[in-house]
Amino acid sequence: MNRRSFLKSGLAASSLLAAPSLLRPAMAATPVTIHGLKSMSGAFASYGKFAEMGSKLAVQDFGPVLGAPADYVTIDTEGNPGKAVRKVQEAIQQQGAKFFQGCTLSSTALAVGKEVAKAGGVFMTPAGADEITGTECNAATFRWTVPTYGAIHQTVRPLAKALPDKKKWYTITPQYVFGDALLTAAKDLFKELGIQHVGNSYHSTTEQEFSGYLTNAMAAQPDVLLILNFGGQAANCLRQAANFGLKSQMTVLVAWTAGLDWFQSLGPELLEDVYLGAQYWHQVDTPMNAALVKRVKEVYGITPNYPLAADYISTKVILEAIKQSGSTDGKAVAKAMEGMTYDGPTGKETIRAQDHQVIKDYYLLKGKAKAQMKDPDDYATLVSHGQSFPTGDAILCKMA
Amino acid sequence: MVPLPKGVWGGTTPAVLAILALLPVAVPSATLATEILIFAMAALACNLLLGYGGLLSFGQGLFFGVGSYLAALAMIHLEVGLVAALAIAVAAGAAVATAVGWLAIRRTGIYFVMLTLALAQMGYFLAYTLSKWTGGDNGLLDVPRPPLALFGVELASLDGAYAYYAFVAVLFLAVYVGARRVIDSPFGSTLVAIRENEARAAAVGFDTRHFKMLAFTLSGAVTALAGALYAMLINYVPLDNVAIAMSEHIVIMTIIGGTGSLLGSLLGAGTLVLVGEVLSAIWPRWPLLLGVGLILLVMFLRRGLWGGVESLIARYRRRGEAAE
Amino acid sequence: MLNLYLFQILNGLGLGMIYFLISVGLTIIFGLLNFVNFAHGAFFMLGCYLCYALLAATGQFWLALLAGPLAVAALAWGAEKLLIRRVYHLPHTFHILITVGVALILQESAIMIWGPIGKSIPIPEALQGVVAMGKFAYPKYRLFLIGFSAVIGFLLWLLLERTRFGALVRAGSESTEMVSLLGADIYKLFSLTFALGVGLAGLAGVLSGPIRGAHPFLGPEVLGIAFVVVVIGGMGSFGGALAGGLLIGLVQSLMTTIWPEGASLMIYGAMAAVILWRPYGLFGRA
Amino acid sequence: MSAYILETRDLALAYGGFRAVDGVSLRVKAGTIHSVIGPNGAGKTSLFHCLTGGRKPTEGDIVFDGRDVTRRPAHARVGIGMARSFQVTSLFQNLSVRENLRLASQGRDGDRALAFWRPVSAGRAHLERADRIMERLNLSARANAAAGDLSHGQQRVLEVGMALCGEPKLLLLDEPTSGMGIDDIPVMTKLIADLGRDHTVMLIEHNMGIVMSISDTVTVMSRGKVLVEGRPDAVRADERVRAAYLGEAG
Repeated sequence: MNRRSFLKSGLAASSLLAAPSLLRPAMAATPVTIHGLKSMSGAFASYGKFAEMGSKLAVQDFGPVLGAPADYVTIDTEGNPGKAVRKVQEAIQQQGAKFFQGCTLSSTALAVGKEVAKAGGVFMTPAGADEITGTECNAATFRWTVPTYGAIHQTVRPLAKALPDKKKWYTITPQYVFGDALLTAAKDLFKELGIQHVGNSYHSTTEQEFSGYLTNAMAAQPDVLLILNFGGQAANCLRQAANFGLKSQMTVLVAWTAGLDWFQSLGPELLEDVYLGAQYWHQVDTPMNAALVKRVKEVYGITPNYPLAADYISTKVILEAIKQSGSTDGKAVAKAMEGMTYDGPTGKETIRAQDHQVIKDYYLLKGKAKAQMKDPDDYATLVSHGQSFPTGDAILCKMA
Repeated sequence: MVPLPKGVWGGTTPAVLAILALLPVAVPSATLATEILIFAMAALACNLLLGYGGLLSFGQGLFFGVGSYLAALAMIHLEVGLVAALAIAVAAGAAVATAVGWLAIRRTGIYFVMLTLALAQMGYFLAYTLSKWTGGDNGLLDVPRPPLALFGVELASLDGAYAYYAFVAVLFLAVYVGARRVIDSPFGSTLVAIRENEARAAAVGFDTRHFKMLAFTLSGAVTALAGALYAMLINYVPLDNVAIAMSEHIVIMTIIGGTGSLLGSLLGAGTLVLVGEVLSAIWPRWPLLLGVGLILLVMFLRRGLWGGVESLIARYRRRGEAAE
Repeated sequence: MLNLYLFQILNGLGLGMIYFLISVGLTIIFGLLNFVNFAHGAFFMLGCYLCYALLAATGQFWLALLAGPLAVAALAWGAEKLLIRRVYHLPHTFHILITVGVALILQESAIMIWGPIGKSIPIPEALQGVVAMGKFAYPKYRLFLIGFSAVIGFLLWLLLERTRFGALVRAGSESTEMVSLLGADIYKLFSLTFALGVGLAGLAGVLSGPIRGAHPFLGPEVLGIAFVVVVIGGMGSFGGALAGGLLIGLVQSLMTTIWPEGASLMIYGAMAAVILWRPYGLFGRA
Repeated sequence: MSAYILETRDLALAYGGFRAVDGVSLRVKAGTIHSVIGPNGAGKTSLFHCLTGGRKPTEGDIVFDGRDVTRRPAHARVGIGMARSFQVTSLFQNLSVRENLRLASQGRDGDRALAFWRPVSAGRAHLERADRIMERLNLSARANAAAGDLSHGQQRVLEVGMALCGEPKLLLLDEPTSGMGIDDIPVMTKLIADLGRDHTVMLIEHNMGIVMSISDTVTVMSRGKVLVEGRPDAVRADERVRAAYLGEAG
């Protein structure tokens, strides 16, 4: 092999190696590090930004854990489950990471939960899929947000009670696992409350055009339009429902909204008189929530929204459990979290030991007219709140 | 200087050996190094079509996803071992790729590209609706990483990150050497001829459809292998594997590395994965820098990274000769 | 039940006009410059945001409707001069690479300027409300959209088929040397064509703002639909963009009643079938 | 085996109403040089497309070496001994002269070349044939030059070489001298004459001078039909031919 080809191979090898060697993490990990999984870039960047604020603030305010201030590291999931799982594996292998918090997407949360369980760590997520504390539950994974069962029971039931004459309901459902779960829970409740389910429209996960589905809804002439999709799809669905004048013909309920930042992206004109299910609302009068709102205003100058509050409290709970268990052993910390009751943004919150689901309130809000808004974030009034969770053998989680 | 044999083991293969050996040391984690090799394998397969066959296919994500799903389903439902799962994935990938190829090569130019894009998107929505099997948009969980075993005899557990890297590295080397052989084979030389001038290739006796289809079959097989290895790496099959973004990701890697050079595919995959890794830790808006990088590449480095390296060598040698 | 289908057809036509507007710019650039623009969706997204920003600043939708597309066209004109001009002669792979780069820059810049959360864009007062049709109601804004797109379509048809500029541009797509021999500055022609095509994407963005709102990741979505419409209609064919848009709008709208889950599968199935059955789309030429 | 290697029976090729080839029955004797000449638009090229499989004739059939090849696709004709060159040079521009010829001889294998597991060097026969033909065309000096870098004359010679590499029974040459300089034409003419000794050659030309000196049989076509066929000197003297060329004949 003559000089030329050796040169070619030598140079090529070094060119690939030179760039990344600066990657090696410089300082050794302090005893307690919370790894925050946030979608900073990619399609869910809006969520990641506030989630990171919540986690950082929680670590900053918590003070020392096991004798030293806790450390916080952000892992950018880029809204891509594959990348997120690989980065979690890396953190576990390279830094011996044990404590993870975050994940916007259910798919990411489910996969990351498996990895953390394998490493005997602790992972708390705000992701919505039932399976996280249902069929796919595991010893390491905890979940703050109320699953689909609660989201339906704490919105459909109070609304049906408030509007007893509204018997005909039409549903618009995203055709993915999360949407099916919401629809199943809704159908069961319809039977119980004697509501007539006059029709349902399934739509695909990438759909952004709802005029066809809304037309079907108009044909069925329901009293209530129940929208079961989420995020950007729910925004377009509501926006187009308003354009088609459906709001004047029927009551509109969006069972699962992403809360304040979602309201901000829509504006009061669209939200007026629309019933909105929410995991967190900054106007709820609980001691911890008031403190959180003040603190967030102080540090970030904004009102806390769902991603911020969810990741704040989840991070705080993990740190609290580490402190109570006095060790960084994942099993011990998980044990300390099971059954833990604490003051959360929605009031008294308890982590159910059986499936690691946080038992907390879920809210039904109603959009306010622009004129009635007392401040720029006063988008809705609280209609009702309560706790609904599958119990007994309805709990699908069989903890390994 | 020990004269290494010519043929597949000469030329750039020593450089690949060097990279395979040094990669896990240079890059922060073995998992990241494994991901680079997996995507390099996919880029190699894409390069066979694009660099040598002149066929820009947007179906690579579909083959990658098929490999992931089939290997995972085989291990979960049929409880097959590692080798069998990889074989099933490769066969499935080859079959799907042949079907896509059979349809797509009826058109040329931009219509060929759009046809591969349309067929890949159909694959995506199929995977998405068959959620009973594929887990829909939640993805397929609990994908095992069985130990390496032959005829029931367990040779090595691949659970360790470095063990798995070694396994993937060996497979990558096999694929790389295999690709070198394919490029230098009668088939490879004919594929290049078809890219150069399809009418003349037909006139001298080649049924160009058969050659293009075989290129798809081989590319699909290798891409599916990469997909299967990726599923075992992260023990999970995200729906994104079959999304159009994956096809675009693989095509960009191949072009960045330099089409028409196998080592270029390794450079392209390594660079894109590493750049994403390094920048995403620094700045959430890092894709903007990636965009700028792509533009600069098209403007100043048209033969890709490998082209750049080669011209560096040429300049280095010329300066060397001038000095002598 | 019958008027449900009739109404779905009307809704499908409305949707079709929006898809026509979204894709006509893409097909013009491909047809006349043989250039594949993967940043088309990103310029649409930019149009949405400019609509939001201009409305927030001036409250005048009509101003936004004029200034928005012009701003996008100007930006495109600059990008053409600086970047695109150098790659026309290169194979499609480089067209894709450079425009994906531009799309990424536009997307991330939008996030930096307007933040990652989407924005809602109010419908102008004059066009608010609905037109009642039996038990159905159709938004006035969408009726306006159908009319406006038809007018734009007609003006474009006039520009391309009946003016000297149009003739030169169409001739240019046949053979650039010929046109340059005729003394026309072919490069100025290309810049104008590129700016026109991308400006149309901006216009479609401004018009779709009140329906879709503005958010940074609109680009890839819209690009997907635009490619489907353009390929079905026939790459480079003006009439094809119209026919393709209407066909996809109708398929999507009717499918929501017949087989909702299958809508997307059907659309891409139709795309593959048309490519295989009609080599150059419904109206395309070699 | 009949003395005629190629026969066409009432061959016709119509583009809509226009019949470019209008009922041509032609026979090419094995081992001879058979030229087809005629003014532009006489249908020579259309006939050539039918013979090479570039176009499917609308009527009639073509028999080669006792086999009906009317519908046979272009790539399948090399295997049975029909090889062609292009009127407009069409080579593998960026590949070397040697690789061009090696590929041409490998083309004879057809689908057997799909072998992706064997190295190219294993196909020793193709390389030797390429070198031999390169020698015969005295292009060996430019073996490693890219085909695109050759002079126009050399590229035309390489075109013929590509056809030769298919070890054909019948060489179909489409205006081999087109675009050639004055001093190159004798080289090509001598080459074709030399090939005629051990191959059957069918030549499409509109340059009368070349054809007359080396052809055994000449067929003159006009308006898609065979006007005259016979020995070169008989054809040259024929009134109808001069008229067809001068365009007076109705």
